[in-house]
Amino acid sequence: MNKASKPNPFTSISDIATINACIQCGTCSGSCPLSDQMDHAPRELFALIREGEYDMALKSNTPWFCVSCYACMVRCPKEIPVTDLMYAFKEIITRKRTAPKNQKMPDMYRAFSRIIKAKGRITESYVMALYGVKHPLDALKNIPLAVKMILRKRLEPKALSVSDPESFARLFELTEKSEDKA
Amino acid sequence: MSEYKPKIVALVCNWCTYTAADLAGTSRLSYPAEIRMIRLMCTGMIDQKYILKAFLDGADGVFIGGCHPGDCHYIDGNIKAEKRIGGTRNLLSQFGFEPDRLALQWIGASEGPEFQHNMTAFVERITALGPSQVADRMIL
Amino acid sequence: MSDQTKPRIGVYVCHCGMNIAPKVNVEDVAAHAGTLAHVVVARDYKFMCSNPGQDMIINDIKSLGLNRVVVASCSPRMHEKTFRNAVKSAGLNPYYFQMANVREQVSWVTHDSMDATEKAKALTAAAVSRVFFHQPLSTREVPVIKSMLVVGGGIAGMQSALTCANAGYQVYLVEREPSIGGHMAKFDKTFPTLDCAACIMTPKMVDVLQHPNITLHTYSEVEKVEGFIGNFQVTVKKKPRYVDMEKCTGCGTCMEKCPSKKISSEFNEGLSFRTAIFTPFPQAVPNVPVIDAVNCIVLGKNKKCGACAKFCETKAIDFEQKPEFLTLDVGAIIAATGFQAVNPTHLEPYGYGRFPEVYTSLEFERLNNATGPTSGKMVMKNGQIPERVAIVHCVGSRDVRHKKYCSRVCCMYSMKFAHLLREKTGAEVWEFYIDVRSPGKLYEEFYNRVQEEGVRFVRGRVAEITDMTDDPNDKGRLTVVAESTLTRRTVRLPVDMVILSVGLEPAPGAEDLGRLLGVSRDGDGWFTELHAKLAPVSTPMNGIFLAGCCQGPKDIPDTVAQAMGAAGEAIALLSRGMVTTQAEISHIDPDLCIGCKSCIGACAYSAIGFDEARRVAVVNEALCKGCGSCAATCPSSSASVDHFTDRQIMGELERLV
Amino acid sequence: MRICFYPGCSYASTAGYKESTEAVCQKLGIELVVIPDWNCCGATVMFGENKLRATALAARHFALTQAMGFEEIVTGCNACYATLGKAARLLNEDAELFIKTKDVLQALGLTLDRIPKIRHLFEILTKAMPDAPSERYRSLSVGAYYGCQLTRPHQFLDKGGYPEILETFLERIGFAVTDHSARTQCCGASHAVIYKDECRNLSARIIREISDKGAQIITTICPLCQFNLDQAQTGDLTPRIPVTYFTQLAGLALGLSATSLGMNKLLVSAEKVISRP
Repeated sequence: MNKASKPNPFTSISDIATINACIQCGTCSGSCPLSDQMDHAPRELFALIREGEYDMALKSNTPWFCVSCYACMVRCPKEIPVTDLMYAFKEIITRKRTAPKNQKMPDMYRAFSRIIKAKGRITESYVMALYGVKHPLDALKNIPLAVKMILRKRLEPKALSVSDPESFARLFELTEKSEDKA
Repeated sequence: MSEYKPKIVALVCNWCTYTAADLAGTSRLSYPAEIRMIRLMCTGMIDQKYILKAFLDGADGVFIGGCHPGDCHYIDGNIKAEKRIGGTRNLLSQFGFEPDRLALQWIGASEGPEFQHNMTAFVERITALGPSQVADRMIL
Repeated sequence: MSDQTKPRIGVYVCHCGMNIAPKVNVEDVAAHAGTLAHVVVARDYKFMCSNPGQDMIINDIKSLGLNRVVVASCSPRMHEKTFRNAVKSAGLNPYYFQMANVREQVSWVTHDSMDATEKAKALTAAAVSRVFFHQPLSTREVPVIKSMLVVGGGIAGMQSALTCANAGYQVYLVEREPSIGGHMAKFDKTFPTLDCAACIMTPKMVDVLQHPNITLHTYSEVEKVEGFIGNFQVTVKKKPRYVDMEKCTGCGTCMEKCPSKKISSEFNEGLSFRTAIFTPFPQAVPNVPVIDAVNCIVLGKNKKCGACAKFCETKAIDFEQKPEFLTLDVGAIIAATGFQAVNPTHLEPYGYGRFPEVYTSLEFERLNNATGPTSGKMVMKNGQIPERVAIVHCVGSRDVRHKKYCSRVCCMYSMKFAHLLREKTGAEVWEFYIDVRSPGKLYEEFYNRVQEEGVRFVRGRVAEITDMTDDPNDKGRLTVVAESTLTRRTVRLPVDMVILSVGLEPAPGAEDLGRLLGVSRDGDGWFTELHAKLAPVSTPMNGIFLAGCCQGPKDIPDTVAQAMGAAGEAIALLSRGMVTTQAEISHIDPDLCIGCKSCIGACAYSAIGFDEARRVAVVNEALCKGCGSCAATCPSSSASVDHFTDRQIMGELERLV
Repeated sequence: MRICFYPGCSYASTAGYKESTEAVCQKLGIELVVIPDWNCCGATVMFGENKLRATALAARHFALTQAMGFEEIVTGCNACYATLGKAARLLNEDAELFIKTKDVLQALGLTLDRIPKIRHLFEILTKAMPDAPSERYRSLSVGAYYGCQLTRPHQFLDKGGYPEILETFLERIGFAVTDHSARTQCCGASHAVIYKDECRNLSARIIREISDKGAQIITTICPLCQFNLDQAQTGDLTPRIPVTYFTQLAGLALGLSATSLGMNKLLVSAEKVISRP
């Protein structure tokens, strides 16, 4: 390998080569509802990877602010599947555990994922409760809303579950990547 | 293996691959002497019988080189050649011969190094395949 | 020399100084050649291409009665012509010659001397085997018709026509619209010098009309093209104008009297109305109106009217006119069919068609033009002057979903708009661009000038244009949303007017014309030139040339230059007076042809016809390029290319392995 | 007509999406055959965690559907629609992923051989609803809100940015529609829950736009969209405008009562607006 360049942690992404076509036009960030929250615009993330700044890319909060609205993806003049790439980045960042510490979305994702693993189905109030353990302030902010919901009989008192929750633990195990176990 | 020297015929078009071969020459890019080239005006004029004739005359491999799609001097002769040569490859494998003995590559007029690379790689490939059985076993 | 004469072959192996000789044992190669059947003499010599080398061949032909010659030396691309001429000067048909390339393919690329010598022997033997089957071939000279056709009457076509006409040749200029002038006639100013388009254009239009060597056919279209280089027969359809061009004085009374007044004006990009009898614009050439048969009360609705006819003093109106067909004999054809602007309706995020204050660049050209719908006032639909205008670059261009290419002119005309807006209205102008492309004489200077005039440049492609506003004070305005990539922030800019700098695409009908002319188009629909660098105005169809945007997006200076270039090529052809036909062309043996027509489908040049009487395919020698697609396709082996016959190629093959 | 229905996790706790869907379908003679023992589709989360896992979670339903003998899955949630659709597309395109997924499901005792078509409930109702069953709401101006994932990334149902299918539908079944530009603007989706402040303006902008253009009521097509737009109407940030499900409006048009359509569960009450005309 060339001494000058570090190994690219994103090579396993099937569409990663599409970022080479990026012309840095900004259509993705201009179309993004939350790009102002991102430390790097999506196009900047592509540029960082192209320039070999992998650590910066791995630590970026950009993928975590992706709302999956797909506006960038349908407008990109080079047909780069921006949203799909954001999913792929999150997968790699999660495996490498490089998500920024102050980023809330990874915790939300974790709570969400743990509940699916345990129950097969999601109960919003339980996700919030689990997430709230780490982010009590966010949980508190939602209390007035929760009250309104309870009044309208919209909060599930009991967690939803599939009949055979164990099979979901099994599904998670079967889909575990070898790198994850290490 | 070291003594086995395959016999290879290259059928190339005048405008791109032959020009690339000339460029490889002027650039002194050497490649195995097993390559014997025939200049045609276009890969589109390559009749299947030329390829079969080459094999029957004892060639171990036939290389066909033309212009990149879109660059054909005769609009789309290369595309027609691609279809025809695909058919010939099928024919070879139907008769139980290695279709890889027949290769088609696009090598543009400015691609001297690519020409050298392709020739070297093709000779290596055919050397690995060993002597062709086509001339002995094919009865048309 | 007849085919039956016993072949007597001479072989000459060249040392090429030190280029072939030390690596290849040339004496050995010559000696080996001497043992081959039918070889009468085999020699080696220091420089075969030198005069003594050529004389050696010529003398041997004469003294030894050689009738075939093989030279083993360099690439035929280098010296085939030299040796063919030598053979010819000795009285032999030049096609009784074959070269073996033992320099580029042997001495220069082979490590081992033994290997090189063996390969050189094989190549020489193959050439000997091939030349045995050679046949005498000849070329023909055909006279060229000294007139030409130009298709398209925009600035490119007009310039080509004028240049050829000035050289003294008869030119037919065919334009599909009622007037010549094309897109340039719609412009007010032209970048970067801001000349008034009409001022530089109108005199040229009049020159075209009045030139004694130019015959103008407006409101006409090419229907059929037959023949070949130097000898084309073109059928042109003159659409009925319903106005007698001889009688009309261009007074305009008919247009005043026409009661159908609410027809969207094509020339003004739908921003104003015209009548059913109309000239597209006041300076139209010829200044003779046409009746739009769809909207005319008499022709379209079959009702009583005839106001135009009633008031025409010269009785020029003729509702009975029918299409006319003309046949033109020309030696050369120049295609100059131009472009059309991309319709941005399908570029959904830009809201064109939904928001009235979103304009295309061509619409804005008309808004800005003194003869346009607002008499040159840059006002919004409500009549007010905009306070802030956004210009959106790359609309439809550089986008793989639409046009993947850069349309080349948009950056510059966008900056022209910015300048004119600043000058005429004082409005704040924002240019949203990806990259500013100003590669032309005085173009970068124009960019700098516009910057100095206070135009704001934001580097970012516009993501969307919406009428959603954050500030209630901006209600009714549009918001341009884009990332300012240089400051890394999302701009939501309220504006009064948006101009979409739309890209260029081939003119409608280019596909049909391409088919008629046999000129291919690239993936984007532009006509393909013969060579991107060295033959940019020629096409693979000999005698057919390209001018202007039909070959790809171009600005006016490049268009005019290319139009003159195309004219130059056409003039060269016409003044040469004769064309030489190619010797290596295809033939179909009528005795073997089974009439399957496979070759007709395979021929990219439509050079093969079918003789219905004999049920056989026939090659049109003037159109054939000798590519051999027919020969390779023919199931009955009746098609073959001269100098590349089966026997010749197989002969070469046999000795190669 | 029987349809294979995938409710999704939010379905039951929504402001009446369940009630209205069931009531309307019953009225129209559509039998909702709920996939027994359905699970979470993985939503926008799982594809960011593990592609195979995300695909397997979604594909579990494909296997269940196959066992039920259906060729299509119908869902009313845009996120489920997009996620199931994405998994279906990936499985159709990527043979290796298909085999791996099949193996995972096999280990769970499920068989996957074919990929069903993923349909939105909206597609079913557009076909099934009669023309203007009632003229009562002819003057009720509805602002239709599509959200993101119905028409993006694949524009199977309509254009990605300015779709018109909902408007066409609403006009046909007897409502007035308001033309506006917020149709597919993003509301912040799940980010709105934990990034409340950062996302507030997204929903507010949508509500203001629809209200400014003259709508009296908003209708949505996705549980999360409805939730975000409904709950964002606090303080003085936005006008108050009820946010309903398209199934609730369809139910009203069919003459069903607001309560039977679960409209009592809306945070911003629609009572006044729907009783006025």
